[in-house]
Amino acid sequence: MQTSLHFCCLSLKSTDCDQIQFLRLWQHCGRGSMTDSEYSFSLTTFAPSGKLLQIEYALNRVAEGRPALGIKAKNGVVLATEKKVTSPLVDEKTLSKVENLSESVGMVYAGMPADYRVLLRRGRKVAQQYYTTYRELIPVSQIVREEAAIMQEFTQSGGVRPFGVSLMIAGFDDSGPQLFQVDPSGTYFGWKASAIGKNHVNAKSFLEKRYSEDIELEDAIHTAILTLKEGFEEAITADNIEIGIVGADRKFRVLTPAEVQDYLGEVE
Amino acid sequence: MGTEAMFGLTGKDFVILAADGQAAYSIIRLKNDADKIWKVGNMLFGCSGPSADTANFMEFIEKNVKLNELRTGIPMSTKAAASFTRNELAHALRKGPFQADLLVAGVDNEGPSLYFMDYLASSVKVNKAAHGYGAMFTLGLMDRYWKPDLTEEEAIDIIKKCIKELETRFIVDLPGYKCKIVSKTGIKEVQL
Amino acid sequence: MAAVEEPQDYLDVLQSHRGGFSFENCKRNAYLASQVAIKPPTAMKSGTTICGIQLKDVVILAADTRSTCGPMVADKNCEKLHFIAKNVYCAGAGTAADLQHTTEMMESQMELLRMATGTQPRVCTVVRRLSSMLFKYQGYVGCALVLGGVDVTGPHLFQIYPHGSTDKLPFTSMGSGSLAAMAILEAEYNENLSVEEGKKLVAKAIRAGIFNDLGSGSNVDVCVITKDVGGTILRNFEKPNERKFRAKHAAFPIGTTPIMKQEITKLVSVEEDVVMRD
Amino acid sequence: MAPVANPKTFCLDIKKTNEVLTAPKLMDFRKGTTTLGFVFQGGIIIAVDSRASMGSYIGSATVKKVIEINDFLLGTMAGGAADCSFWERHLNRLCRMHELREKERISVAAASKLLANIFWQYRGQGLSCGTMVAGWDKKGPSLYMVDDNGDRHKGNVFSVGSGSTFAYGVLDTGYSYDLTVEEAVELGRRSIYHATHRDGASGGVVRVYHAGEPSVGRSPVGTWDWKP
Amino acid sequence: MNGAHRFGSKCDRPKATDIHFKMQAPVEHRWSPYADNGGTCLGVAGENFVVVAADTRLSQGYSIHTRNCSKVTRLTDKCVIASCGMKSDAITLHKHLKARLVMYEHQHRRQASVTAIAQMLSTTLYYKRFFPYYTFNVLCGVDDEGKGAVYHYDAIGSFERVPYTTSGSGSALVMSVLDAQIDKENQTIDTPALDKAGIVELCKDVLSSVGERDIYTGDSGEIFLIDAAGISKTEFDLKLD
Amino acid sequence: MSGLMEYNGSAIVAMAGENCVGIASDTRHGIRQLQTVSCNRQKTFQVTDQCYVGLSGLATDVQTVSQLLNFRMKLFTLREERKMQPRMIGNMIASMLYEKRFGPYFTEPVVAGLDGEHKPYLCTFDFIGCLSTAEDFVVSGTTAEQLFGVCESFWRPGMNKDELFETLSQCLLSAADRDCLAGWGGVVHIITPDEIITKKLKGRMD
Repeated sequence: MQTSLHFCCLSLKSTDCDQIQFLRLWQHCGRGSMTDSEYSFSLTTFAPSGKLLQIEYALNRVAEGRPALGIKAKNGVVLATEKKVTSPLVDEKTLSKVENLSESVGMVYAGMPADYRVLLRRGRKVAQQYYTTYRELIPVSQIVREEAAIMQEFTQSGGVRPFGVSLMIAGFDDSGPQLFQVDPSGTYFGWKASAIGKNHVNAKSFLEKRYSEDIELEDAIHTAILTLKEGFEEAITADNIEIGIVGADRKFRVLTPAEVQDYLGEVE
Repeated sequence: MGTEAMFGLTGKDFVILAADGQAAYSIIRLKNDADKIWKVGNMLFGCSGPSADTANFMEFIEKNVKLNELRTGIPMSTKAAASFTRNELAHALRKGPFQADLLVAGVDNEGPSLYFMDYLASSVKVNKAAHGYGAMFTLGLMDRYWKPDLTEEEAIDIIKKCIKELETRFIVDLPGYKCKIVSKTGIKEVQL
Repeated sequence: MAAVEEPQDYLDVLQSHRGGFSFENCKRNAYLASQVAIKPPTAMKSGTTICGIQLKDVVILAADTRSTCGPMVADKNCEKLHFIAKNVYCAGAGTAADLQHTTEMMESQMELLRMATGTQPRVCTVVRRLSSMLFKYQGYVGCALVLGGVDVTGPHLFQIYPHGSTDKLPFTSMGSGSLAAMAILEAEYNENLSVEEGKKLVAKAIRAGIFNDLGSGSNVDVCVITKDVGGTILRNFEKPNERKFRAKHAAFPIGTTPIMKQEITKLVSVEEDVVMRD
Repeated sequence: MAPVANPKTFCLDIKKTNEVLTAPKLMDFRKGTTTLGFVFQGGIIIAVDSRASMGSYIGSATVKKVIEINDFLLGTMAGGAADCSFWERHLNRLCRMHELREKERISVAAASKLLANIFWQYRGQGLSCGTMVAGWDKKGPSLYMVDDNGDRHKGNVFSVGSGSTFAYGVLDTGYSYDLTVEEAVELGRRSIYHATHRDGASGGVVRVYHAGEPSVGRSPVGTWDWKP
Repeated sequence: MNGAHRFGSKCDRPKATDIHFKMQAPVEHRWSPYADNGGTCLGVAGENFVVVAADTRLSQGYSIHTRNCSKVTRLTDKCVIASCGMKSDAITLHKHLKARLVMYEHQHRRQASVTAIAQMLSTTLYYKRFFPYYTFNVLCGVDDEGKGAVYHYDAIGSFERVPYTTSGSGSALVMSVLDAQIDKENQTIDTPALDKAGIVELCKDVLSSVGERDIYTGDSGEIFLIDAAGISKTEFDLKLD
Repeated sequence: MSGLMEYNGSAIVAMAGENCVGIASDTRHGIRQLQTVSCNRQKTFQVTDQCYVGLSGLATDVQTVSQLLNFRMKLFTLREERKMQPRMIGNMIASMLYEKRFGPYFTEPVVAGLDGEHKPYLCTFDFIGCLSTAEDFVVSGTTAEQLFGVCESFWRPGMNKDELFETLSQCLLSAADRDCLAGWGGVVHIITPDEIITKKLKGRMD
């Protein structure tokens, strides 16, 4: 290791300044055994434990985000999220977390809103590209794959950081209703029901208990609300949660506050 | 279409190619013993066109077919070599085209095969083929005398007939015909 | 120029391709043209009669359904009314491929815009985008469009020329049959027409084009765009040109055609076996 | 003559410039052919195909490309069908006139020269003809080739038309003066057949004429039609 | 598009500098004495009759001049000619032929036979070899032996007696149909040959088919049936678009 | 009458029947228009179990585009683990061709296939990707005009697979007999829900 670095150093022939920095780095390395945290300066360097710490941190960021969840029912999928604002002065109506990727696919996130917007925009473009090429709506698995590919690219490139979001993507295509979760590492799985964000562990165990294979979409919406309610610190209202559904009509849509209110009424 | 003659036939277990030996510069004959039939691996490639184009293209193909063999350890089948050549020619058409008309001949596990390829890079498998002005005089003749399971003597005889016809009818007297045969056992040159 | 790395292979090109036109064949085609000394082939064109009228709160577009390739009718019942957004449609004349793909592209852009803003696109947005795109291509993208829609500001009707100039008009017609159609519109247009009267008027205008212009023919397609419903295409609203006579040719007896070789490939559908386990 | 600056080349000019615009197909006269003729010990063999193509469209597959100018003379058509048939018909009249004036049959040489003279006269005006005149006279059988330039050649083996090179290949290889009539007919047939296969503008049926030594009166002219 | 006469174009305009030094006479460019008026006609010979069919559209470019203009002229009691191409040339040619046939009748005291007319038409066309009539003719009639005769011509008078033929803008579409229904070159099973009514129906069908695909053919069709009884004409509708 | 589309010559026609669809092409390979080089060139390509694409036009582009199509089809199947329906194939070809709007491939494809419900799907393109679908028949190549004529006359609705074969082959053979640049034999593929019947036709060789 040392020789190779040394060799690099000689062959670099860079400016003094660079060289000094490089030597410092070398000395730093030479100090002997390093802890995992010492590898965390670089996204693209594995820690001895085999982790990429930046991705772990991104997951931490996601776990700090407002909770979101999805449930796949027999005849559709529901996505739900908490939409609590940091200050009562924020106009909740301008916020939307559940969004359409294409006509039949919707998405929600937990984590950094700004990162989510980037993925949303890229995802929509991919969906439209697919549509203009084939004149057919993009299958859920394909758009998930595309999103995951983008997220993965940001774990292996120089000068970037991973996305600070996890995504729940729901849609309905020829293979029926589908729910996927994509993590900052670019990993994705199909889920029957899952939760991300704050309290996701509790939410998941709640879902595990409540989930059954032949659940109807209506029931799934109720379950989603109940799951959110579990972790909710204050009163749940039509304005501080958001629900999106897709049914056999293959149209993903975000429920209006009035509709959400109705469901809340049913759950009460 | 060049003032050249190049033609070939498939036989029972071999393919025979013949080409004139003229290298021309303007209206001057530079030499009459040019070899237009290239040995590529265990195949023969006939290539007619301006010698700059043919030499560059054929050297490229020759080396790449060899490279492929070195990399994979498997010699290319005639079909693969023809497809590879077609793709390269089609691709070259997009940048600086090669004015090269080709005949690709080889004998492999699927028996003898002969591919006809024009400079636009369309490739077809045939039993008898010809390029250049020579094609106009020889195609009919080869159709007449070709038959499946041709022996070497018969094939050489057809080639001789073709050359004689060109000597009789073609306004340009093309010199120095070379004729080669590729078979399972290798490549040999035929003295006409 | 030399700095531009040329892609290695067309498969690489495909993989590296990120949308937009590909010019990789241009040089080659110029060379081919010089070699083979030819005229380039002609693309399919729609000779076409298209028209549109704007009424009080509705826009109606109409088009014929013939597409020609030289003197031949390439498609007897093609679609010249294109969806752009739920509230914006257009009718196109010119190079058929350009029309198809330009409107598809615009449809995509509008969908992205709609999703990004959460509102219906405005007609003027579509017109602006189309005209700047067409202007960019200096007429080489051969689209002549009659574009109509209803948005928050009311109904609008535009016409767009291949070079990118636009007009906003109460009624208009384009294509090779535009004169015939315009004659009808000029005589009978009135902004107080009802929707039904409007549909009849545009159909009559298109019929005039169909019958008097050889580049137009077959059927009449109509599209009504209203504020509440958005656009609805009434495909083959009128079919004035059904074939009038067809002989009853005796069918060729089975076995008529001489064949040399026959191969039948059976397609087997494999049902997945479900193994039950306890 | 057309009222234009250069009426002589009117047809050629219009083909170049206006064809696509105003007069499609006008100058697509019927043409495209393979014809051949050769002299052998048994007389003369003339063989022709029967396709008339206009552009790439096949106008007819049954054209007669051999014109029986008179009982002792055969003419073939290659190039513009109208040009050939009109002028060979005209030649028929000239030959008859000659016969009436001179009280003896015209020689093949003279007949072909008459035709060549006509083409010479119209040189550069766009006539399109490649024709062979074959027949018997006092000296025996002879074969001439005449084209729209006014060229005229005497020879033993000729082939004319777009498929002629293909036909030559077969013809030259199989030709010898000592062929029997059957062999000669087969050679003519074969040559045309292989040419029609390779040349898109030739096809239809093969017509073979054998002009044997004429006894007194009508010449024996045999015809074989053969579908490839 | 409309009007065959076009004088000069922008690029032919003399430059300002030219005018000072030399005055150029205006030069005619692209003048064409020809126009294509479209249309399709066909003729089919039967054992003792002949059927001629043609559409009646007269068009130029994308516009229809008239929907009812016959392409067929009766030359004698047993012979008609159908001409596609340029209408003006066709009129001239037909007039010329009729005049020649009147002269023939006066000289010979009988009407010309179809075979004679066929030869005359050929020479008439060839006499304009260097400024051809832009017409594509089909000559049909019943010959002296009572058999149906159809002659096909190119623009400069090459002609051939054929069992059936077609000319005009839709000729490529017609010919293959006739081949398959009459000649049956590619059929190994014999099917009965068409009778008179069958051929008339075939002609109507073919013209309707062409009307579907060729923009210059349409409006209405005329069918002339010539047999021992003389010439009878029927009409039928085609598409108007 | 010379052009790149006519350089090699081709005749392609596809027709719909009752729950079956057929595509036919000639087999000639010519160069410089009139010289025939081979009577055995492939012009129709199977892209899925029940879908064929016929490519007319310049032979080099036919071969390039067929490879490109093959590549895209395989990539699609690998990515999406499903079969592309004919309609999708049509749209994909249209966008593939239009991408090269200003430097086109000189080929005009024809798509013929059965969709999931065994309904025939037919469409054709111009060389820059204008897609037009048809219920009855589509044609392409140098013989297009002749094919239009015969198909207009002989196509009937509701043909079964044998009737479809006879009609299709008669149309192809009689049309190609009037074109110098196409013919020299033909190939017909009839696609039915459970089999593909391929027959080589005996046609004129001149």
